[in-house]
Amino acid sequence: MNEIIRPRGATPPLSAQRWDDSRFDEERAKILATWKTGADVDLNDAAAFHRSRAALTNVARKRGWAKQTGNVLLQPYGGVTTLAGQTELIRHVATEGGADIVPTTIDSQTRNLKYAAAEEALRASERQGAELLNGFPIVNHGVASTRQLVQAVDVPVEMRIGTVFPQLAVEVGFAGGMSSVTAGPIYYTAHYSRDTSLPETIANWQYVFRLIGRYAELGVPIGLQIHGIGTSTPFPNTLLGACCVLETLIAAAQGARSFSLDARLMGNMVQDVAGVRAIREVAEDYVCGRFGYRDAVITIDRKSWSGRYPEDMARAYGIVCYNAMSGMLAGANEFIANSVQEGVGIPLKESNADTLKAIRQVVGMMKGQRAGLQAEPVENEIRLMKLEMNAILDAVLELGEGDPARATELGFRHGLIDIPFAASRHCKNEVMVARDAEGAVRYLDAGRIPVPPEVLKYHRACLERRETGRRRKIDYQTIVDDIFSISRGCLVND
Amino acid sequence: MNEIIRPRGATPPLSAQRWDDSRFDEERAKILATWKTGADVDLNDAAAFHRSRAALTNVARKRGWAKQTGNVLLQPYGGVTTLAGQTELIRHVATEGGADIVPTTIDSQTRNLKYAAAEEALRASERQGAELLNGFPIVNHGVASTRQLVQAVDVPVEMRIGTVFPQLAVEVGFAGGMSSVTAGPIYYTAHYSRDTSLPETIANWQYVFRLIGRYAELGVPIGLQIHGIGTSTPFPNTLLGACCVLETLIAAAQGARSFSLDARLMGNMVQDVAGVRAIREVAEDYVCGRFGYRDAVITIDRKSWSGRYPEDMARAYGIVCYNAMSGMLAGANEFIANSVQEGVGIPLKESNADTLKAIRQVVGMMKGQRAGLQAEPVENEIRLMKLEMNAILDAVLELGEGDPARATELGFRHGLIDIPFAASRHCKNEVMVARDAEGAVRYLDAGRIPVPPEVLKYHRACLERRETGRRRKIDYQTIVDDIFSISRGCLVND
Amino acid sequence: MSSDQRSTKGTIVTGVIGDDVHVIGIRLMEYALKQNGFAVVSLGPLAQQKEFIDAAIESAADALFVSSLNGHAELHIPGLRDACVEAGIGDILIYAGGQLTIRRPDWEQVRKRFVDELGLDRIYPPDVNPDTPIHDLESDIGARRAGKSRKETA
Amino acid sequence: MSSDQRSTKGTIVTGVIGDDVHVIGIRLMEYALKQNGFAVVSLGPLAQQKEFIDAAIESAADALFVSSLNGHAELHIPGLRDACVEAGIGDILIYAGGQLTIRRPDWEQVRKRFVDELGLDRIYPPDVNPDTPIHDLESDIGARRAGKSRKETA
Ligand code: B12
Ligand code: B12
Repeated sequence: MNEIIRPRGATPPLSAQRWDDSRFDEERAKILATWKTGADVDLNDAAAFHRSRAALTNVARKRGWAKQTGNVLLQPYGGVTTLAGQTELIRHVATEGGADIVPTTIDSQTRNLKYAAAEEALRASERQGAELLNGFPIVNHGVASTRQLVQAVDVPVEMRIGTVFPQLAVEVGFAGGMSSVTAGPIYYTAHYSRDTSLPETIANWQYVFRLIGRYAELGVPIGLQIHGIGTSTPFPNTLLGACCVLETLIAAAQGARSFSLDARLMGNMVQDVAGVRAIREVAEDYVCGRFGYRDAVITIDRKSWSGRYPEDMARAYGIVCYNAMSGMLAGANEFIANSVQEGVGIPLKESNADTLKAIRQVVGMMKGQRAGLQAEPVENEIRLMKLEMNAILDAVLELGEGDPARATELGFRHGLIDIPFAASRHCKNEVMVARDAEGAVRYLDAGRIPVPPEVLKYHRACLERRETGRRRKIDYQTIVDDIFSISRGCLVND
Repeated sequence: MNEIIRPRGATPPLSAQRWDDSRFDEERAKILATWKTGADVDLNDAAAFHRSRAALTNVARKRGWAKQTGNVLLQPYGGVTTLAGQTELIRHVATEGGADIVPTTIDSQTRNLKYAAAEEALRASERQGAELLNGFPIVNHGVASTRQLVQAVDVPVEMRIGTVFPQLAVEVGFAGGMSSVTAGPIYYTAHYSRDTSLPETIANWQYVFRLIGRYAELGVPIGLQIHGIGTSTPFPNTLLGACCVLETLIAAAQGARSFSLDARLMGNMVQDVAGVRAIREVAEDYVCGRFGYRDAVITIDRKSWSGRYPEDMARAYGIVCYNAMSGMLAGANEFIANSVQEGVGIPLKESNADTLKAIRQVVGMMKGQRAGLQAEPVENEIRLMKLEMNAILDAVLELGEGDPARATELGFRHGLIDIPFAASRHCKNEVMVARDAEGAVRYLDAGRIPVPPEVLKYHRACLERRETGRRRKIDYQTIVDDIFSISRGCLVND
Repeated sequence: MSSDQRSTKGTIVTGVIGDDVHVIGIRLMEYALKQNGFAVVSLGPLAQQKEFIDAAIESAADALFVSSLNGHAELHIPGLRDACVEAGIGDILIYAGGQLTIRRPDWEQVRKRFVDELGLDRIYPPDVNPDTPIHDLESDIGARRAGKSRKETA
Repeated sequence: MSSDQRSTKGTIVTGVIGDDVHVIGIRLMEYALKQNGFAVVSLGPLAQQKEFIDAAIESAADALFVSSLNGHAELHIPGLRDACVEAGIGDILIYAGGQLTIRRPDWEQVRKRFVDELGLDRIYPPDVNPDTPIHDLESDIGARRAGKSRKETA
């Protein structure tokens, strides 16, 4: 049982097609054998456990309920090493912070399959009463402990794991009663790995999606929070949205049906509001419309700014509340909330709860106030964003002959999908973005991304206005400034 | 030197006309004799002191500079009893919080001319190292101490004093180097006194305005922050704006020229944004246009929600940041910021600084983003608000035959200006307001306020939509709910 | 005490004491008192001790509802009970509410000061729901009237 | 050391150590290093100790720039100095930056751990401006070359 084994089947050619049962079962046997706790995973038993719990302790059901009733959901981030610590954390954010969904972030040793090292750190943490890992080593904790954890609160638990090797952790998480996981192959290839190829990550995540399909067949809906793509620096929500659609299509093909798609705060209000609405419309068009998954439930979560934060908590409240406002104006269904200690380190549970309370206050004050931003600039931005997302999706789907998995791989290979500051060697890194004078994110260099000429022209004009305004070209230093601007207290630092 | 003497001249008939010098000088001698520290007030010496200081240590100049350069100013609230305490407070909010203007709130014994009682509490505070009063007893501190205070920071100091008897405190404040004061007669009659009549309060404040005129003649501009009217419960910004215009006109007639007019956050974003813009346009029209004070400098400050706050600081951050956003979208020139401890008690200086940092973060992120809210609902609200303010102002000015002081008095007497929950016996208390379904403030009963039929009809329709929506009439319980809604976490609590 | 007043649940003098103008809370309290069948004599803001006492004597009131928010309760409430005693209404119920301190010391400490030392009957923190003091008032008045009737018939 | 490399200011191996993917900071650092005339060998994220050492030997590097943000520096940096010694490059400069701890203990404590105990030359807090380590690097390399030349000519 060596931790370095990275289980792989005799990989069939890349395709979005639903895995046949034999492929899944074969793969599954190997996965569950990679660490001792895999032996405790039993699908029927797990489904029975899920079914025994109240309906709204399930993430997928809770998102569906909230969408129908117009409730806005709040979820913080959070994961610590020990079972006691994680139990205390989720209890605190649920009861004190009023979280609607609680997170369990998995540590990065586990994400990289270093189970033995994680075991050592877990035991040391328990001995020292410290939390030595940057998340909850769920594989080492195993199914029984995870069930103890999820039963500690009456809100559902979403597992948060950025990795290209999700299979065993997800098996343990679902068997332990968690009912959603953050996904998927595009984001995690680009940003959470260096060498792993897209076909490999897609296959690893297809395993998870098929597992969700199996749970669905047993009457247990399981949710996905879909990241799409992103860089934690200023980044176009269009590219993010196009990749969300691809990840959703890949997941839907294996049987997943509950999708919360990210729309990330970048800071320009018009663009951020437009982003939520445009991603929603394009996703519904492709997923429920063109690809025919009519029973898919799509919600949009407003993710907070996910780049550098100020260390000062008071200033972080400014970002957190600004994010809440932009999400409310846009009609987001859920907030995934970085805490006001984001810039400091893994937050104390009290900070997590306080962050939720601040957001809840804004949500409460703005409920029903969407009408305020039916403004021309927003509608224009939505139109351009949809044009662009359609262009990207149509181009890569054509390359992939309609198969979203192959479309993804070929899209990256040919640079039609691309990001700056990628961790992965499989990104071309040709694209470069900058903020315009109002802080909206624009392509400085679109590389080979098939951005329609009208959109590109508009972006260029916006950037030129910034250059003219400050009488200085937009150069590398500007890009650096744009990465730090929010943490330094403004959006545009000219 | 008895503290209960309330100095009054042989009051000439009420009028906005500029006082003649003999009236002012006579009155002045009496005022300065009401407490021993009055003897240290010397106008020429004071003007020389002001002139010796850097230009931007003057509130009026700083507001003018900010307006020209597009800078947004931040000012917290704050006043404690002792000189040491107040010095520490303004230093802290200036250096740690980055305040652009620092406040000195005067205690309410002083506001009610109880100088002897204030003296006792001041000495006891010094002895005990405690802060026993709810503000800075400036009359007891006197000119020299006040100069020490203002010299402790390189930002200007605004004196904050809600009272119908401002004269001596303002004399000491200005002689001590403070360069602005919060005003004026309408707000302070309605809300800071019970029996004092409008003619009396107007005369008392005309004294202050004439004193500002004197300083102006000596080359020292002095600012005013104009409150208009308000109740710290949901309240129409139109009535507030109309009264701001009247107070400004009364002050301008005596020689004041620097005016920062309040526009208060009520919670509905469309209406709050419209409020700032409508008040600005109407004020410029009447003050600079119709009444011809072309050299008046008018800026608009976004005052934060000034009703009940939650005790929870995290939630208070939500309110504070929401306020900042609404002000930025509206193009406010300045923020007067309740601290995140508003609901708890007189804030610690650290909370004051933290509050400013949160606002500064939002201000920084939104600078230049106004375009976002050029939305139809906002333009419509602005149109209706201007219609209403014009109607009120024209009606009362007609009653007062063009004299804003008499217009004010007669307006109140006949109920054309009115508020709910007044402290003063001179308000009719016939008007009643409630929130509509989106939280906008609407007249439930306009009493005798000359609200144009079109506006009233619109308000009625909005309220009916709320009644239909929740299938329950708007009654007294609703009004109570609307007072507590924000402190309980939402805008509309149905 | 007139039988007329006996037929209402009681008469309450309300006001905001001293140099304080925070009138909104006591207005809501007055409304709730009336809704619950009490007669209210309202002094409004900036009410002095003497005004409370004069109004109480004139209306044969059962209780004073003293509000204070601006942080100066400590300057204006001491002496109130003694003044009542001196005026011959020493056993009148005195409740206070609003925000009785600057900042927030431990509530037990506040209670000790205002109830044990200054002789008030009951005090309430800012977040109190009007129902709570009204409920207390009903039972306090009930107890006293019962006591008095016993004495009278005895 | 080739005279060629002497003509640049030095060669630096950069990477994010262990199981860490936070690559943005080190990318900016690399950019600044190049701008300032250094040669950079970039390993990117998820770089293991052995990769640092192999690259350093291959490029005859002057320094390792080890980045770590995800809170696992304590799991991946210990042993790095010893491994360098073992590989025969024991005196190579090792700098680390990013976010070296979970939460924020006192900086002096952190310095003690990573510099005094683990043998790194310098460490930096998250808010460091790239100019600071580059300035330090120039003087550290300068001092060593001066030392070495003295030794060589001696
Ligand atoms: C609105 C307000 C004002 C308005 C008041 C308008 C008016 N005429 O009523 C204005 C702007 C005029 C004002 C002025 C000042 N205020 Co002010 N104000 C407030 C604020 C924001 C809300 C108060 C309120 O209306 N609450 C809503 C009502 C409904 O609640 P309530 O009064 O608590 O009443 C409830 C209960 O307590 C109960 N209750 C009340 N009284 C009684 C009495 C009895 C017997 C019983 C049983 C129950 C009861 O009934 C209500 C039902 O729920 C508070 C901060 C906060 N709490 O959020 C500060 C606050 C009370 N003010 C404060 C101060 C210092 C001042 C000023 C001195 C200075 C200043 N900040 O400008 C002046 C004082 C003027 C003066 N001479 O008194 C401080 C008091 C400090 C302290 N106690 O530690 C506070 C806490 C703000 C702060 N954090 O600094 N203020
Ligand atoms: C962006 C980000 C991410 C992105 C990273 C994208 C990428 N591929 O780079 C994503 C989303 C992938 C991510 C993932 C995770 N993250 Co993260 N992330 C951040 C965030 C928000 C900003 C980091 C950043 O980009 N800063 C901007 C750059 C420019 O600054 P910098 O890296 O500090 O670099 C500067 C200097 O430090 C210096 N420098 C950097 N390295 C070196 C080296 C040397 C030798 C020198 C001299 C100088 C130097 O150079 C730069 C110039 O100024 C921080 C929080 C924050 N700080 O605001 C959290 C944070 C670092 N992440 C954290 C964690 C725990 C994680 C996860 C484990 C869990 C999670 N939250 O999802 C995973 C880990 C994945 C993994 N395997 O490592 C924690 C770390 C906890 C701790 N240390 O206490 C933080 C602090 C968030 C938090 N408060 O919990 N994250």
